[in-house]
Amino acid sequence: MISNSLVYLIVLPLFSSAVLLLTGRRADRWGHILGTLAPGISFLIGLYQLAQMLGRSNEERAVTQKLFSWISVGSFQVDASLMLDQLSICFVLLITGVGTLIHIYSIAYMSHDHDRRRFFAYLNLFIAAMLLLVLGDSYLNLYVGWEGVGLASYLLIGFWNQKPTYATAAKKAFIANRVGDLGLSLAIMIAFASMGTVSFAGIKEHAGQASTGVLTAIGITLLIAATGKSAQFPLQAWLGDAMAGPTPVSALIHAATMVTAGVYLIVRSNFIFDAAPNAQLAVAIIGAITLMFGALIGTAKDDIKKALAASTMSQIGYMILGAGLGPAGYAFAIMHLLTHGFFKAGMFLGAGSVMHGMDDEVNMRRYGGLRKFLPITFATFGLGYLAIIGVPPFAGFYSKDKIIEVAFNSGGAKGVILGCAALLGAAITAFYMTRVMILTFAGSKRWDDKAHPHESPVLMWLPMVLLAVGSVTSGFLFTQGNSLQKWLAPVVEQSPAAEGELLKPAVVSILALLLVITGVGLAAMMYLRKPVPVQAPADVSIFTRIARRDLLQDEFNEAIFMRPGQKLAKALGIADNAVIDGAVRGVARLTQGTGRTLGLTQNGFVRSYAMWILLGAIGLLATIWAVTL
Amino acid sequence: MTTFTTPSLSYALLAPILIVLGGAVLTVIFEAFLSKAIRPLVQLSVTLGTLVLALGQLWRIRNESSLTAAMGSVAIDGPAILLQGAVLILAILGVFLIADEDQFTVQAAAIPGSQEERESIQSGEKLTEIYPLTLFAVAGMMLFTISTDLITLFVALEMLSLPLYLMAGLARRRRLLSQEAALKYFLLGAFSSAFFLFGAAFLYGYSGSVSLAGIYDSVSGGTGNSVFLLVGIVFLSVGLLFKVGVVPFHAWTPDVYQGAPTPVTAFMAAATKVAAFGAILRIFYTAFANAYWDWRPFLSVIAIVTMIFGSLVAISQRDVKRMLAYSSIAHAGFLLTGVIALNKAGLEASIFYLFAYGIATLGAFGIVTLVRDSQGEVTDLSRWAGLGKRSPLVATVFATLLLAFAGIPLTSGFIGKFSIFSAAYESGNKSIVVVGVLSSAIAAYFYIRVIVLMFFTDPAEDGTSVTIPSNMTRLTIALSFVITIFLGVFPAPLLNFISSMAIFIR
Amino acid sequence: MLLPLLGALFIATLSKSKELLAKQITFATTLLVAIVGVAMATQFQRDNVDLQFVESHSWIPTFGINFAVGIDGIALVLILLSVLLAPVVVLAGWNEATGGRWSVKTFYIILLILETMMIGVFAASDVFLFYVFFEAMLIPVYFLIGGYGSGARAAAAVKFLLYSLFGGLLMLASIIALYVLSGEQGGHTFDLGALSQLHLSSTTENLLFLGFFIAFAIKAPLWPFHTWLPDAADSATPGTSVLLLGVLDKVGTFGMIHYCLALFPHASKTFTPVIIVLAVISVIYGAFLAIGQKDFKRLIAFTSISHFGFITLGIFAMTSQGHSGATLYMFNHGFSTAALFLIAGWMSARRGSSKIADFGGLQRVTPIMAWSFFFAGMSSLALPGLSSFVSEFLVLVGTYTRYPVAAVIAAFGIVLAAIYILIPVQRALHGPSTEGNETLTDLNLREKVAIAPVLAIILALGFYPSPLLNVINPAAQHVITKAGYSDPLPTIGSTSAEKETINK
Amino acid sequence: MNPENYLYVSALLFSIGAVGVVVRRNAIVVFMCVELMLNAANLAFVTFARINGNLDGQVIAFFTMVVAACEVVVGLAIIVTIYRSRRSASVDEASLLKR
Repeated sequence: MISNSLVYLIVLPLFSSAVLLLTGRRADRWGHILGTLAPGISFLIGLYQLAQMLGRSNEERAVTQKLFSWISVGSFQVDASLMLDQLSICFVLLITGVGTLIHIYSIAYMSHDHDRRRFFAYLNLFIAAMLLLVLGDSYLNLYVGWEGVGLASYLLIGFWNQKPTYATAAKKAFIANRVGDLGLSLAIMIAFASMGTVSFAGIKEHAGQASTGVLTAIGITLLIAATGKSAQFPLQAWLGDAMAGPTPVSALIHAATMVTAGVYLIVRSNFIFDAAPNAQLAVAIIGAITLMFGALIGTAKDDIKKALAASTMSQIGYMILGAGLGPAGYAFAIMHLLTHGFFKAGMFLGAGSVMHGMDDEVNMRRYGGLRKFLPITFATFGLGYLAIIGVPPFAGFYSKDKIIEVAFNSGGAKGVILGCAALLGAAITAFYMTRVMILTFAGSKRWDDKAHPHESPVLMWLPMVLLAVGSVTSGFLFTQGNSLQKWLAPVVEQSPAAEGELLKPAVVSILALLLVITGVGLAAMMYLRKPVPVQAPADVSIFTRIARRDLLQDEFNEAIFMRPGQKLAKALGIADNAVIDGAVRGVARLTQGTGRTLGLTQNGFVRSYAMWILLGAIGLLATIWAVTL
Repeated sequence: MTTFTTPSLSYALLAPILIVLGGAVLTVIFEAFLSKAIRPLVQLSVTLGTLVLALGQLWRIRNESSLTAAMGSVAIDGPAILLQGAVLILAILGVFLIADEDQFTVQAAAIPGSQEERESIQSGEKLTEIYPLTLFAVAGMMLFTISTDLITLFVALEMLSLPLYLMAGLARRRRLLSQEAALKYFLLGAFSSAFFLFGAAFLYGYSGSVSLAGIYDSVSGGTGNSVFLLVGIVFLSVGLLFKVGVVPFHAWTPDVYQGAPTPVTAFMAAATKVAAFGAILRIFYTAFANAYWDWRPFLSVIAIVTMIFGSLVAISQRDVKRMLAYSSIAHAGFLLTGVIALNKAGLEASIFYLFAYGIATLGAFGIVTLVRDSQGEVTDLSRWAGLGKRSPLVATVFATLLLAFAGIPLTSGFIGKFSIFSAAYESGNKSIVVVGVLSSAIAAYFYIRVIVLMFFTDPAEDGTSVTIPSNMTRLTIALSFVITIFLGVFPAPLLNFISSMAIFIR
Repeated sequence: MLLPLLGALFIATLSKSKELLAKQITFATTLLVAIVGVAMATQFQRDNVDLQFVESHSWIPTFGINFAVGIDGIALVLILLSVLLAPVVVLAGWNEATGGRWSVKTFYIILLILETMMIGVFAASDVFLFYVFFEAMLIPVYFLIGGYGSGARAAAAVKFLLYSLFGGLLMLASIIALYVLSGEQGGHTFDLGALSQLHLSSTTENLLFLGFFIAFAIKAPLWPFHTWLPDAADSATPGTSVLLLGVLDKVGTFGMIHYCLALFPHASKTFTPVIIVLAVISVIYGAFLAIGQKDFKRLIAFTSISHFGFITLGIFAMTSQGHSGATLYMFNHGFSTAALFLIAGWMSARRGSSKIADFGGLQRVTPIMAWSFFFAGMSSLALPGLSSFVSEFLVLVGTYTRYPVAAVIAAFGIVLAAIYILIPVQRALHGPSTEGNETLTDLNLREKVAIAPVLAIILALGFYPSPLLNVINPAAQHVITKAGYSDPLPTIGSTSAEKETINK
Repeated sequence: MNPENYLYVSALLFSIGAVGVVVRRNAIVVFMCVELMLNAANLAFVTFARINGNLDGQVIAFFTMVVAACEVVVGLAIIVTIYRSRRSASVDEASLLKR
């Protein structure tokens, strides 16, 4: 099916962002309105497309639009063309929908910032790039969006870059992403070299013939890309610092959408991973590691946003895990992605609203007992909380349990290990989220009296409410009669019913619930019974300390890459001057020296000149003799 | 008892030389009888007139060619015409420079700084002996390029050398240096011409004939004692190579170039090279052509050594005239590659190169005469700093000429280098070409150094200034500049003319 | 093509005092040239692989030298680059001539002469003519650097000149050899086409190839012949640097395509592995040094070394993607570097220093300038959607299909690029506006007008490079076929692993 | 008597002259050594004339003498001026021009 309205999805926000950037201060008065309208309209278009899709039979729901031939050299042909199928429509709606809400939220949240227009410009740019990412019909088009969102996130993290630390955080994020991008570009190269095309359709078609080696290589490189963008182990380090950006950014980019691009990439590339089991396994393992990693960090963070960031990391770990489980898991990975989109965004907005009320205090130890002051925030945040820890019937319950279940059923020791990891993760999640809840809303007030906590304006709480609704209902909707699974079926081949179930769904749910309850209980014991100290206690176990320091991820990177890199750069700089340029200068000096020495023969004595002539003559005689005889 | 036949001379063909000699005699007479007041002007105009006249005559006979112009002791052929023409043109331009009396002592005989010298300066005397000397030298040079037997060669050699010895000693300022230059030039010159003569003797002994043709025959015939031939070639070469100043016979060049009055330096640097190389080309291309197996090796060695030595030593020079002297040594090396090539291309290239180089040299030294302070010329490079600021025009011209020496495209130097190297390469002497290329890279360094000095260094406030050139000097410089550029951009006419002429006749 | 020269002559007739007029005339001339150039480009038949706009006048018949010009797609692109950059440079560097050693007028005369030669060097189809332009071009640049630069300008100028002269002379030796050989094989000639037909023994061919290649490698500049570039770029005026890095250095890479490959296909084959290695080294090495730099101009210079590594890589990968990519890269790099350098120039002109450390928080003080710089930087690190991405990616893909390892290593340049661009961006543009920067003024109208088209082109070509690619492709394809190569086929199927190893 | 011997003599004379030029300081003496070399050449010419049985050699000898005479004129002139201004005829003292 051909459609010609897809492009507007992207063009609208892109256009508005361009307008906002170019018109400059003149647009300050109406910038945010335009900036909010653009994704809004895109959302409507998205809905229209969805309606169209529903109207069509399952097979021809995908629509494409060829804009123009982008790069065409020899056999390397890439069109700038878009493709909207069942998978991308989910993302389109998530991005534009949640995006719009967050735009609305930002109008109020950023009202005091005199750069609000620029903020909206960036947000729009992000929306456009993200839409391109999910709509591109080839890896190269995806790559454009891929780096585009990277740029937008860089700009937004560094939005308050007058703070050096924030600027650094932005740089860190961009570079970490660049490493991922390297993976993606390598994947594209391999794909082109081996299959002569870079479009999804083309590669899907050829994947069958390609050797496992090639496919594994592509798979691994794609995984690298995913880890970069989705803050998965080992490229997770940037996400924590990324919280330097304004809270709406954290909600939209670093919770709901951009960081989930990795999941999209893997699910989108299902045809590669299904044919390359090793790569797939690697994906699952990375997912498992990260979900534990994030969860552990989450338990020790006092900064509310960092805690949420850690949980994001962990939740995406779940998604990657799901995606790594192959056909059985794709649908649930996406499902969890969507539900997570709702509740995590909601919680971030909640956190934002709390900070708004507590004049930008982020340390949870300085909160406490806020539920009376911010009732709505409390309510919405609470719902999100219930969703994330997976209490039925909230969204998280459906999506997460499904992943755990699939993990267990993926067969063999692998299944058991992954499943246990997922279960354990669920428990820890419950623990640290409860901790957040308690520290923030329960207990007695620990803030000094300068702060006057107050509920946020309607523009802020309305989006929160809507998202809360989403986080309550979405899971139920998606699983109702496996609707989402069926919906996605044409994109990701469904596997025949998972062979020999290890655990029945019910069992999994019960196990999970038990663990969750333990987690909650533990947290309640630790933080409800005795009052929480405002200063983080120093006399804590080594594990806590390490966890506070993000499990030493930064120390690791700095020791292994950053400092040696700097040293190398410095060393090379010196070497360049000393060795290479030195050699050149040396030659020059040598020449001069020789010249001067030879010049000494010119001693001014006519007799020595005569001597030269005489010797010359004799020399000539010698040579001529040597030659002739 | 042989019957005596009167020698038959074809005066038309010899006319150019005869005119010059006549002019020379005339100037000598004027020197004796004219009053101080009018002498300089008359002498100058007579000299120029003579040269121009000779040039005109040369043009009229340009298509003639004969071996019997003077009983077989001179050959009038294409190269002869070209080389004589070159000598004459360079001489004319040179005379323009020489006309600047301020350069010359008024009483060569007076002791430097003595009473009588001062008197003669006050009495406003002008030195005019320079003109006859110049004319004799020119005549000698012209004869040198066309003579085809050993006697004439030797006579011509002395005829061009002796006046130059004297001219080198006529500087007005720094007379001690000037006289020293004269002494060195004379002693070494005489020394080398003794070698030349000795070599000539052995060649005569080898072939039993004094004519180059005769030597050629016996070389190709293979008759005669080859030892005599080798000794002859070597010693003759010593005498010739001394004149063009290649290592190891170069030692006089820097000293004499520096000590002699700059106009004389210009004249001899340009014209002598043409004459000497003219003779070398003629001798090696005609007489020794078939013995090239013997002489090519040592000429190649000399060429290589010379190119490298000249370029290297020039780097460390602090005096502009010495610097140019060493550069001329390097160029002599480049020119030798043309001789070694021993093919028509080589001959054409050499002639073109000689002409282009001579013109540029005249211009360069002409500019040197302009840079002065109260004590006269300033040749110390360090005091040339910032010339580009003080008088951009002069500096630009000088820079252009230096770039021509360095062989940068769009200057005559580049065409010359290219043609001479390609000729050498064609003759299979690849190594020489490589060395030549490398040494011109080195050479580029010190030319550029001077340019940097003139343009990018700030002037030291020491009263160094550029005098307003006399019209004639200006003319010389302007012409050499124009010709240098023109030959760089449109060399075709000259090249065609040369290639249509450049065939030696035996 | 002669237009600039006329302009130069005309200005020469002006009096020193009329500086403004001189500028205006120069600008008008360059603009006119640009228009003519674009007009010509539209006349260009893209699918015709032969040289076009051919003209030939006998110049030095004695040596069979003709004043012969004619361009193919590649040359056309580079000529476009030169003529488009020229007016930008004039406009951008409106005042950089003042304070030079000589009059403003002289500056513009030299500039126009230089432009003439730039066009000539790309257009020449006669090796001798090419060489003449190649060498003669050095002189104006030399005076531009030494006369109007800053810092140790004289030293830098000399270094530049000697480096290039040395290379040039090696090339001269090769050219002489070619000329002689052509004489031995029926008629002296310098016609590129005729020379490429010569039969050379492999040794000769290798030596001659080296003669040419080293000259070009110095110009390009390729590691380890690069050390002149940072100094030159450091002390030249921004405008000069733009021409130097943006156009002149392209002569090197252009020469590799146009002469090395065309004249010595076999030698090129022989040396390809070495060159690939050098190119990869340049990519990584340049990037690392750029990271280490403390000075804007030097930093940009080193980034260019890295970029030229990519270009060379693309050329010698001998795939159509690599080649088209490389040529496109030359064009794009011209513009992105131009933008970087001009803005860096404006920044240091305002601040009176080009030390990165001296800047800070410019994004707050001078948003437009900061943004332009950021934009240019993004294109320099090849952000998708900006022009250099297309070319860089083409180069990498093209390389990968034949030399996977090289491509993979070079790909790390992508990451390093992010680092070396973001470091100065953070230090200079972000953070609080530091001492001495609060009062800097933002771009004025002239500067905006100068930089806008450049940024526009960068953006436009990022999304729609086809206009250029369509011109380049046939030519590139032609070169490769002549060099006896063809694109490696996609290695579908189980044998792909072996095939890749073969390609290595 | 074998004419070759004359050649040996002339070679000997030439060598003596050449060495003399190199070792003697007094300009006059140096100059005399040069004359010696010229005459050595003359001897060689004459000898060869004898060997080859034609007169050219002899003729050259005369030419040489004339030329030598001219040389003397010029040479002495130069040497005398040097002597007058330096009060010495040592060639080693005239060494201002160097490097």
